[in-house]
Amino acid sequence: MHDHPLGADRTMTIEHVARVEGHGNIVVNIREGVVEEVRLEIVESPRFFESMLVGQDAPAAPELTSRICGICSVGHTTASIRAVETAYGIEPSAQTILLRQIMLHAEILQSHILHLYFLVAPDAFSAPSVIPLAEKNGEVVQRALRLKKFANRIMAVIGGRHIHPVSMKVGGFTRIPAEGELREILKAAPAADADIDETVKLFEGIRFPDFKRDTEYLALRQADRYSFYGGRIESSKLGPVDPDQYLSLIKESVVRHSTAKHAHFHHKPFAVGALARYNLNGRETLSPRARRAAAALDLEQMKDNPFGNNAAQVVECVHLLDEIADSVRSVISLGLKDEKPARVPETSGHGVGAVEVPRGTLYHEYEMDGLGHIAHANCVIPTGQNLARIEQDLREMVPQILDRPESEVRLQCEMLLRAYDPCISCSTHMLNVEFRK
Amino acid sequence: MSDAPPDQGDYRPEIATATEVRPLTATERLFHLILPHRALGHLPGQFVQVSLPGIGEAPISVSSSFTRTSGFDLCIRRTGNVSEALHRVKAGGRVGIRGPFGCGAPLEKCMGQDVLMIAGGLGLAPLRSLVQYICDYRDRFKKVTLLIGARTPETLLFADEYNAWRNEGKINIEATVDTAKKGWTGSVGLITNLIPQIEIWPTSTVVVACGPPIMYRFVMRKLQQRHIPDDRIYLSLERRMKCGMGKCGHCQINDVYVCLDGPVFRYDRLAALPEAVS
Amino acid sequence: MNKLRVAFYSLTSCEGCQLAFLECEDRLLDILQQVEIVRFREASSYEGGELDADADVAFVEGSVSTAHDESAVRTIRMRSRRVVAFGACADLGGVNAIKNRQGNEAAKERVYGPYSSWIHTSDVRPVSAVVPVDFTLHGCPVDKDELVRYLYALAVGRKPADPTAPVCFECKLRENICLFHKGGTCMGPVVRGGCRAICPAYGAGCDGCRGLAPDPNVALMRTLLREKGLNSEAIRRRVDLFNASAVPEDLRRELTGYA
Amino acid sequence: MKEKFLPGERVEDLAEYLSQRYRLWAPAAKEGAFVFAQVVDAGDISMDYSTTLLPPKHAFLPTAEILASVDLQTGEADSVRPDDPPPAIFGVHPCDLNGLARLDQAMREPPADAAYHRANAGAFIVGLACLKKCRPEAFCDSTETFRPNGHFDLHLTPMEGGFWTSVQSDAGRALADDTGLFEVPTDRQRAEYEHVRRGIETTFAGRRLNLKTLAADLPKIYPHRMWEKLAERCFSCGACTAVCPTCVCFDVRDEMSDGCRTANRCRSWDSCLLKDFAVVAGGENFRGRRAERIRHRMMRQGSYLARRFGLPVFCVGCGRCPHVCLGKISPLDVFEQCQKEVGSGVGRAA
Ligand SMILES: Cc1cc2nc3c(=O)[nH]c(=O)nc-3n(C[C@H](O)[C@H](O)[C@H](O)COP(=O)(O)OP(=O)(O)OC[C@H]3O[C@@H](n4cnc5c(N)ncnc54)[C@H](O)[C@@H]3O)c2cc1C
Ligand code: SF4
Ligand code: SF4
Ligand code: SF4
Repeated sequence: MHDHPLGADRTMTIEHVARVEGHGNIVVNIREGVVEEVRLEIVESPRFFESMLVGQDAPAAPELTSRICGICSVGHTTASIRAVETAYGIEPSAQTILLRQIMLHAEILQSHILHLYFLVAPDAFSAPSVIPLAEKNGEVVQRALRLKKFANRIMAVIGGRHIHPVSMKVGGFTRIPAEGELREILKAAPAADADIDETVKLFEGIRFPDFKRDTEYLALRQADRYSFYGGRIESSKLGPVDPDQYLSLIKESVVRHSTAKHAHFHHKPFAVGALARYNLNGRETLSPRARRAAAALDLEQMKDNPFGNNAAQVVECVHLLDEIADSVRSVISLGLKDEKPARVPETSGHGVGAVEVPRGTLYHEYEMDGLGHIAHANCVIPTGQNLARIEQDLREMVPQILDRPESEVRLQCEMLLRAYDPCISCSTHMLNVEFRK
Repeated sequence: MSDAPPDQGDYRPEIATATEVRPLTATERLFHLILPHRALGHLPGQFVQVSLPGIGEAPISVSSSFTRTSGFDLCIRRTGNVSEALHRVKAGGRVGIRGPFGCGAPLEKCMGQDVLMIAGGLGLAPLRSLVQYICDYRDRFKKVTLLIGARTPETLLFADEYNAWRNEGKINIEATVDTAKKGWTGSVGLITNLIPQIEIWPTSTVVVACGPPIMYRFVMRKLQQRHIPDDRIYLSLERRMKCGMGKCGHCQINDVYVCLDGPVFRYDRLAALPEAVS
Repeated sequence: MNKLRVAFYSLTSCEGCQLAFLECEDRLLDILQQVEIVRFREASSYEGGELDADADVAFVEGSVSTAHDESAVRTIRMRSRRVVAFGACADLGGVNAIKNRQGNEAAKERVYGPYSSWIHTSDVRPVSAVVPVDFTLHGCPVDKDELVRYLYALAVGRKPADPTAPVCFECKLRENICLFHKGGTCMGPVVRGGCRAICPAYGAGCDGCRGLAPDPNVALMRTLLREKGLNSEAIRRRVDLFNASAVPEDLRRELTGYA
Repeated sequence: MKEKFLPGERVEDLAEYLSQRYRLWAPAAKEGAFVFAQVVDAGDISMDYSTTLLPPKHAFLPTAEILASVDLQTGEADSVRPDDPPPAIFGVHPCDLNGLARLDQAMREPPADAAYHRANAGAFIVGLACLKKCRPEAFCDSTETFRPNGHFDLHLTPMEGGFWTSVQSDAGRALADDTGLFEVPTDRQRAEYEHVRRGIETTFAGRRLNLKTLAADLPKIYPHRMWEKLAERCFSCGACTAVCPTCVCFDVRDEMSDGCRTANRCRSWDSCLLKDFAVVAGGENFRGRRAERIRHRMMRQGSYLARRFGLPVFCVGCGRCPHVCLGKISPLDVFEQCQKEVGSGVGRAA
């Protein structure tokens, strides 16, 4: 194709970037050898979930918003449940919280594995996709599939399935797994542990592009643990803020070239996701094994490198496996109780649910009218929060590599986009927040 | 609890070889099949379950008489999964066979009688086995008539065999088509129009008809106008079938099973089966 | 034997149905022996454009909600021997069609405010409303086992079986306790199964993601839901979750009780 | 018939013994209801259960099974389940014993279903008497199926201190002798069992049907507007047939598996209530209307199959279908209404 350096006046367009979830294009305009404009165009059809939520019964919101995204549907379900629960002051039981955490952790695990092996690894092995990779490195792909299956199996046992889980409801679960089913998870865990150790080794061998930039990171944080479920919003510069104040931190705006909104923190792009979580929670909150993985991958050195997000995902996988096993043991030791989901009042209310999902912090905010129907809804999706940052990264990175052949420039742009693991179909919803003029 | 009846109806097919495959019309093909270890051992009017691995199974009438060869013929119309896949089978190909099933045409009853056969469209496929049998044992029957109806001359099945049936088999054959272009010298019109024209002795004639449900409705009216008693008329019925041994329930018509008690039924018995021909 | 050339495409959707394919996990490599994946943007790079592959079978996920979707699905139809409506969005319009009941302008205004005019969207339609569809895989998301059976059936050149029994039937086979007996409600009696009654099995009532079963007794369904205290509005919301534009008007009226 | 006494505390030992030699199915609790489940631990068995969700039919005829399978590369046909031990069902109530007998009769009527026969040769059944009606919808009194009618190897009747055990078959006799769990009943126990048995007869005395004529009566109301009325209450969902111990309709499909290397012939339960049950290639549907289908089921249960197998009625009155049917359709009501119309009922004439 284009295998010479980009000329003086050129537009480089990468249409429908592959191996990302949803449809997006990258456009780079160069005038007189200088990068004039970089755009990440989101061409995914808009979905209108915030509108479709209006008029729904509050307890129906999780089932509907799960359909925002198939990859992180447990995440959306959880955030949605939390929004309704906070609106009505419903306190889930310890058992419910543990089961929810297992679901959420398993989803993040499976999403990371999918991303690392299916979307990132082909770049590292110079394969166009996982399918030829399967032919060359069969065992690598088998391992990925085993890990994915382990995570999916957990979600199937507790939630019925991974994509659009069935039993997760406001205030509890409609079915409590049997103890025997949970013990099966523990039985399968050692094999998954071995596979995850191999995964760390695999990624130790991969060199990520060297690119550093200065940016703000945002994530949920709790005092005593690496936080996914619950916590308060923190940034690298700011102290903790309650989730319902998220709009005071994050400003979203409509951008002409994108059906997804861009978000800013104090007028600047910021990043969320695995690397943000790692940077904010700190390595001390990781499980000992995950801490060792972080050291092996030299993650500390990549705190400012967006490609470091991939390494942070590997580290999180290790941590999540350990977390899941711990939580399963806790649920069993509490003794499984046949609890039913709480009744949701049919009155007015307002609540924000915030959870960490694979790609960063997810916010759902609902306002219910006097009949308990949603009158107003807002969902802020991690990829939407990262988009401005990705564009800014491209803007900073492309000039540094402009002397290389175009094919290389293209590849590295795509790789950068993929490093963020953008989930475009879920970010193409629109929100009713302040608009940048 | 183990009172053990002998294994009878199995679901595992025997593998037959298609030694010859011949297109008959645009949608029908004739297959000649041979089983490795045995003759099929069927009677006219019986059917087999034909299958291809992973595709499915379909009930198909045997189109030839056991008096002809050690193998057997199936005439198959392309309509769905199994039949379409069968149409892709070439000579030398292998297909699964279970059967024969059903109790077949009323040979005993026809002996020494006039026989009137009425075939609408694909209905000639099963009746061909009776025609062949009659040709081979011609002296056992008196006057034999075969009425054939089809949509167009091109869709007439086995047209190249009519002359042999007429001459050697001394069978009186009348064929009619719904519509025809120039060049067709036979009758045009519904098969029911042929019935008033033929010579019938109601009390010494046995009628065997095979065709679509709509044909039966009109044919029956004409036969009754010619005073043929109901217990001398036989119809062959088609139903969905899954097992062929009266278990799966799909072919049940009121309290009978087409696969066991049919597919050929005496008309007076059908009168007690309101679901049979409505 | 030539491998079956299979393409996966997505229109307006959550991409969960495509993901369901990746979640076939240990069967994935077996499947790849039978089929060649010629388009699957979510998981692979390829030479050429998004829509210019000739495929034996195109699995089209998502509903048609923009002019771009519409032209894409026409191109896909021209380039593919068989088209499968892949999942509830493609089959019924799915959750996306809730917007149809709200009106496009209202929906745009709610979400994009003063910037509405930048955004293009039309009434959400199932794939079959735009191009002929050969087969349908139901469900939101599709059932993995059913997907594998579909692929194998297509690989050996036969129509995949498309069961129509209502959810209740499979629900009994799984020995679930009926939601109505537990004090809840369920659309299972009038909804097409094939999902192995996964929602009732996990304690939740069916919401109809596979569309109506043939010849549904909607009058009786309404009576049962009414007995459990659902008013017309509540029934309407229930029906609209996946079937806002999929249930014929007369049945919809009978089911919800709206005049 | 031989008679034995099984001390109550040895029930689990009996189950344990069976589970080592058979694929044992027994009643177990599930979410506040009961199911026949494959036993992992004899301690999970509920001897004091009401009707199960599904009858034990699936122990003999699985909801989905592979009947035959061919390896397409080697051309070799697999005989499926070659080494599985035969099934045993433990603690079967009389309605279900009668149901199993009817299932057996239907599947073994020549030509016998070879797959069914292969899978169930040498099966073992332990019955368990009901001392009172399990639920209001049950009508085993009307169908006279509250008695076990001989289709078992051992039959347990609960009484003081344990179970009166009727030994029916050679296999039952051998087992009773082998295990050493059973005792020779004392005269006192015999007298008490007689008392229990008579009690059962009195408890289940109230019949609402005239079984002598039912099978002949039903066809008389074949054309009747009651079927249309009934259809208004029917979803055509097939739940009734799924839970019925005597419904045997099934579907057979051929499917590929593991990368199209293996072709399987699969059987799964089907239902004559389902819309497409009688569709043939070309699209004609021979029971296309709901009223025709619900009538067909009632006729099968009350008349067709009864006459075919020389029984007064094919339904065993377990009450499962009226329980699961959301339209509250009960064969008992239908049969009773029929006999009222025909004027042959045990109640008043029409
Ligand atoms: C006794 C008997 C004899 C026959 N003899 C012949 C013969 O000699 N020649 C001949 O060409 N045909 C014959 N037929 C008809 C033939 O069996 C059907 O055309 C056949 O089933 C076609 O099978 P298929 O797989 O090709 O069609 P498909 O349409 O793919 O049917 C496959 C199966 O699905 C069933 N089915 C059909 N429509 C539907 C639907 N809408 N929903 C669900 N299931 C459906 C069919 O009954 C069949 O069991 C005979 C039928 C019977 C009963
Ligand atoms: S049908 Fe459901 S799972 Fe499939 S793409 Fe649409 S929303 Fe996602
Ligand atoms: S009778 Fe009842 S259970 Fe049976 S199909 Fe009709 S509604 Fe379903
Ligand atoms: S028809 Fe109903 S009551 Fe009779 S045996 Fe079957 S399920 Fe039980």
